[in-house]
Amino acid sequence: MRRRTFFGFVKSKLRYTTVDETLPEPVAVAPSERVTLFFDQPYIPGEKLSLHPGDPVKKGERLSLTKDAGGYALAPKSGRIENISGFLGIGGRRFTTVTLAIDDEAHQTLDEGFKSVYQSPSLKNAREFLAGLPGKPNLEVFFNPQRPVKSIVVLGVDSDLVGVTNQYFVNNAIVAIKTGIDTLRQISGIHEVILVVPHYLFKVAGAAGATIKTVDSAYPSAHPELIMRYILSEQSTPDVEPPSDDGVAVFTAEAVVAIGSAYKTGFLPLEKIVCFVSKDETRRLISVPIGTPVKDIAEAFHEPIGEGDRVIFGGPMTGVSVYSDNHPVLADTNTIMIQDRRRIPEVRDNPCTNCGACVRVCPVNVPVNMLIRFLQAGRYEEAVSQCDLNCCIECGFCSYVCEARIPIFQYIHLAKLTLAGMNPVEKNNG
Amino acid sequence: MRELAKMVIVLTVLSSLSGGLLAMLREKTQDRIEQQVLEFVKGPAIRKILAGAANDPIADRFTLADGEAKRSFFVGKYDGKPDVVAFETFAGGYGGDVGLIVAVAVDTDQIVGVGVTTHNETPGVGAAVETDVGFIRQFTGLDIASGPKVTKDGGSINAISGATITSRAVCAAVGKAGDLYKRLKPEILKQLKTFSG
Amino acid sequence: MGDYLVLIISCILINNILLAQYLGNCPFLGTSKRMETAVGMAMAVVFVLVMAGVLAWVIDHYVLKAFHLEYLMTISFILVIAALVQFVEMFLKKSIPALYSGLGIFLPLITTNCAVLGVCLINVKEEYDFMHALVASFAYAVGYGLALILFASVRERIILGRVPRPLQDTSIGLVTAGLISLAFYAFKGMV
Amino acid sequence: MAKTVTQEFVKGLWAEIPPFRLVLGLCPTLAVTKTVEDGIGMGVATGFVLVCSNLLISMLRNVIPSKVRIACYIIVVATFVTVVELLMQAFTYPLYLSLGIFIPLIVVNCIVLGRAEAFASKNKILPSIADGLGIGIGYTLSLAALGAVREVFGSGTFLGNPVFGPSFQPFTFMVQAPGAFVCLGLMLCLMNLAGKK
Amino acid sequence: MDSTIKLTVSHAPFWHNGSGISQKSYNILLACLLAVIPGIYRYGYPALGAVTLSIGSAVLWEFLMNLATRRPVSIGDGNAAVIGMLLAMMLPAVVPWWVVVIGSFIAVVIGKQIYGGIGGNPFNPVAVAMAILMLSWKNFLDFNTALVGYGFAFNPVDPLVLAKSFGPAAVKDFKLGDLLMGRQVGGIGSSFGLGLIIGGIYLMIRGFIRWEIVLSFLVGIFASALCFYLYNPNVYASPGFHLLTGYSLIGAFLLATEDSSSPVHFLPMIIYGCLGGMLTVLIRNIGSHVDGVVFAVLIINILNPLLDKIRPKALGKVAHHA
Repeated sequence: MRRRTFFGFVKSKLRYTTVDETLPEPVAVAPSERVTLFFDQPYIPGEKLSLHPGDPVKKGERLSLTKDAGGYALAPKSGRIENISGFLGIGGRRFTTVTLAIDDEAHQTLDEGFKSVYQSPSLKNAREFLAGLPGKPNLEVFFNPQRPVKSIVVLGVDSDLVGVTNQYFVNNAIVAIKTGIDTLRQISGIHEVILVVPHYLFKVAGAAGATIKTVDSAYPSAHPELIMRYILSEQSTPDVEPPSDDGVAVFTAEAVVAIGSAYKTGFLPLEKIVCFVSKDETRRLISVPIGTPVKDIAEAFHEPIGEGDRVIFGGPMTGVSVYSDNHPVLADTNTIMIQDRRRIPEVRDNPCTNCGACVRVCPVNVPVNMLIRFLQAGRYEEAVSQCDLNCCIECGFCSYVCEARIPIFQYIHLAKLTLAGMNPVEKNNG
Repeated sequence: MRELAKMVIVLTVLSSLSGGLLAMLREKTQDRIEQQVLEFVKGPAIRKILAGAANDPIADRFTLADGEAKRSFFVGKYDGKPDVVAFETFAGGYGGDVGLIVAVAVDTDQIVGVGVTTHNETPGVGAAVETDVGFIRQFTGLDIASGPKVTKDGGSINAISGATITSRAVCAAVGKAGDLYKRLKPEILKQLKTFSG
Repeated sequence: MGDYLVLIISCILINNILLAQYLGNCPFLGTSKRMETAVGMAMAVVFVLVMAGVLAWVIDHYVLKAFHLEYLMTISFILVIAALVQFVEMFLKKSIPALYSGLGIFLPLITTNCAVLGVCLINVKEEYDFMHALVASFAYAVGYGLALILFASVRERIILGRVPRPLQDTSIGLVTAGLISLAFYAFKGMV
Repeated sequence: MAKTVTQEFVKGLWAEIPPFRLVLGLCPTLAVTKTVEDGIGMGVATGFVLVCSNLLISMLRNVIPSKVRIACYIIVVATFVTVVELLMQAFTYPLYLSLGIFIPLIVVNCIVLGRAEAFASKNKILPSIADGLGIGIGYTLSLAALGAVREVFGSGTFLGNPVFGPSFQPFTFMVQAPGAFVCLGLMLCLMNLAGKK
Repeated sequence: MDSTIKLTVSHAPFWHNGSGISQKSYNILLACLLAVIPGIYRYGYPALGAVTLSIGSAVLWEFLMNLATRRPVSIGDGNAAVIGMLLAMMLPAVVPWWVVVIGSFIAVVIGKQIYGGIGGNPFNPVAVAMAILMLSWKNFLDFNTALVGYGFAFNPVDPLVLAKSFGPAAVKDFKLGDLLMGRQVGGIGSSFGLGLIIGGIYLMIRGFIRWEIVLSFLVGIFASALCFYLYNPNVYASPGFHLLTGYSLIGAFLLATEDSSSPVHFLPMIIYGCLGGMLTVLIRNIGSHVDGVVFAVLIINILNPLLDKIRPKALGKVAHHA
């Protein structure tokens, strides 16, 4: 999988992992002593928060940093708040982390908030309780009056390599997906639901009671942006160019299952299905409470994380390498990879040799060979105007095949962030 | 209005001063320039062809009218007899006209030698016409009226490799020289007599 | 007809005014850093050069040669070109503003573009007749524009490269022009 | 801060030496530096025009209306160029031949018009002459240097005298058009290196 | 959230397909050997000397330029060695040593390093070097005079020279099979066609050179030669002859495909290759050079930046409405 010589006559292809390649059933990981929750809000020391160290929390409790904050997290276990601090994410995004010390398994207390409303499912209470479920369902899309939702897309595929979480649900829990889809239909009143699955799951997916679309099993065809483009271009009239993603709500299969299960049972599912890849590249499908630090998972599989190793959240192409072995599993973490420091591929700031490999693999026809020249020269505006920087969907394929080992993806990311910082207004218009 | 007048006046004065200066200079240098042109443009080729001549062919020259044009003829004296005459003809080459001096022995009508005076041929290709001794030597001894041609056109002259057009131009110039010589031969002979003795 | 074809190919490719005859280098290096300016300059040169070539031929034939004033060639040609550029500029500004906005800034540069005067002088030296002078002027101008646009496209890439500091800009531009001129040796002997 | 006449003169020799520091006048630089002799000839001719036109324009700087100044400069420069042309024809004809149309093209040499516009039109007579002389000598030196490099490597001679033994194989590329560009480009690079302190 | 250990943090993607510049270079060198070894076998020690000197001096110039420009030493990527190898392949075996050294200097320094090293050169460095050498020292690079000391079992005259000067009748004796097996005079590594073809196919399959350029270059030669041949078979040689003589094969497989100076999009690659092939035949048949490959490659190199602007529209590009 990792080193493949490509047959030069055809486009380079990377096959997605199928569920059969991993263990069929997820292994449950024992709960940790503490879990960490992420809030999408900068941490400002001294600011008055509604959470305080020492506060007790119950399992499934809805935690928000301030009273009027939109974002919240669900406590995966009951326990006590131990620490609140700030966290700097990729691209300078700032988060607040809340660490909970967990009560042991025998003394778990359950929050009753959701139980009181679950029998009358509605978008309103879904928005209030379910946004922190595994798969991180984005329920806010239903509340944007400018963009009324017309159809729902459920992704039964995993956008990055290695991850099989959503495929697992399609393959093993299609009934639960059907329940989830029905629930979504019920609460949103939208009938049009499209389930996107890989080819080999087409038959299984039929039971979901939704329109089935299949995607190719070669990377990056399951990239959400490409799926959207594929689906939408079939729907929109040809003269509407390009297809806009107005009116589409996208959910992962895992989120749909979680929503269905929540309304069916009254309990919030807070265990995340994650594909864990250890250093020797063995894959395991594991089930783990959201918020569990990666260190604990690694230890559970006797997989020590060593000095200089790389811990990757998300797939190998688009994931994020974290700088702390205490980094927790998040609601949308589908893959965790531990990469041995000796197996980290070399990356250098070489000049582009114009070999064209990137151009041949780019799924959206960006002239990467010229783009990277502009980016390396720091001429971002020209990169946008002449080399279609904004068309890039950030699949990372160009960096994967770059023979000069240029961190192209990083350059693109940096350019986009810089441009966004420079022209925030224009970005909104675009 | 004053400004406009000033502009016009300045420009006019300047132009006329310049014109006057140049006209004067032209007047003074005209003869010298003509001498120089003969000396340096045609001179080297003529001297080379008429290397054994006892006189200075540049100095011993006469001019004949050929229709509208005036043509200079240079006289070479061998053994005290002015029996070789050299003159220039032109033919279109690859980069403009190729100028050719052709020297003819009047008693045999044979070519004594040819030499290139001016050309604008490609350096390294056509320009070899100046240096390619073998090519030039092929004309020596031919009858002036024979109208030589390169082998590609069915003649006997081996072209300079890669420079057929230039070679053709040289042949054409020799051909023209033959015509000219035929036309003016009586007068040439008449003029030559004045150089004898 | 074949005669003209030979002349055109020769003027555009083989005796390219820029790469083989070294004329018009200052604006060549100056306007080739960006494609837009190169295209503008190329169009302006074609525009002016054809007119100047024709005008210079007329003056040479009916004024200078007729009155044996050949020694005033330089001065009269340059004045004609300067006046022509002025006139064209004024005319375009008034009549075709769209074209003016594209070519306007390049027109003053053309007076000192030695390619223009050079072609006029070459035409006289080669003793072309009117049609040949016209065709040659046009072909030379096209050759100039072609070289300029090709050079600009290559140069746009070089600027993005990691050229060592002392070589940057004009220096590497000249070397590249040299190599383009080298490549044009390909057409040698083709007519 | 008025500079002394000496300073005006000296700056043309190094600080503003064309065409390396003032990237102007490239065409003749490329075209006539096949040999040192041609280079020096061109430099001297340009320098002569430069000094004369600087002198005249500086004298007339208060008379010339600003609207037609470029036209006036062109007349002045063109006049001197024609003077040079005639003089060269009369006295150094071989040089005139090898410089070809680049003598009349001094008119459009950006250096000459550039100095007229940038310096002579704003300064007194003496500094203008010094400026013209300095730039002219600087230009001559540059052309001679470039000519020396090209002649020595490209033909194996210096001022026509062989510098290497008979086994030397001339690097002909240097005396051809591409070599001119490459050579000038690399010399510019060396100048940039030398100027970087 | 404090870490107990130091982790490596970098940007996605975290995998790489394992390709690298040096891997590509060494594979190209390997493929070249297929053509060079028969050359060395045929021309003996002088050929071996020229090859080693060319590679060695190219690497040395690269190293010196790295020092002079204060850049990281880049001889490890093998590109300089490839340049040296290709240059040697095109030279006649008995070329004077200083021509080799100057040639590698031109290729590495003028052709590549002054543009910022690998990837920056707008022209194929080897083609630049060969063109300059051919202009300057024609007599040393002329196969007929250079290889006069060898006793060959075949006609020891450059078939292209014969065809150019005396027409196709003069090259009747050259069977295509013989040409393919290298029974013709030529460069050290450019006359053994079979080796070049096998090596080239290997490189194409491994994806180290772009097959589009190679094929279209060969098709360009074939098609234009065929046109000439059909027009007048008594004056112009056959397409097969053009394909297998001179630098045709090395040009198609190894010169035109040089990464930095060739296009990367499909249509431009096809145009680029076809133009190169056509120019080659055009120069051979009506131009003044004996072999047009080097200059044809330079010309298409110039066109490359313009050609490469032809590309498919990027998906999702928002048309800007004023």
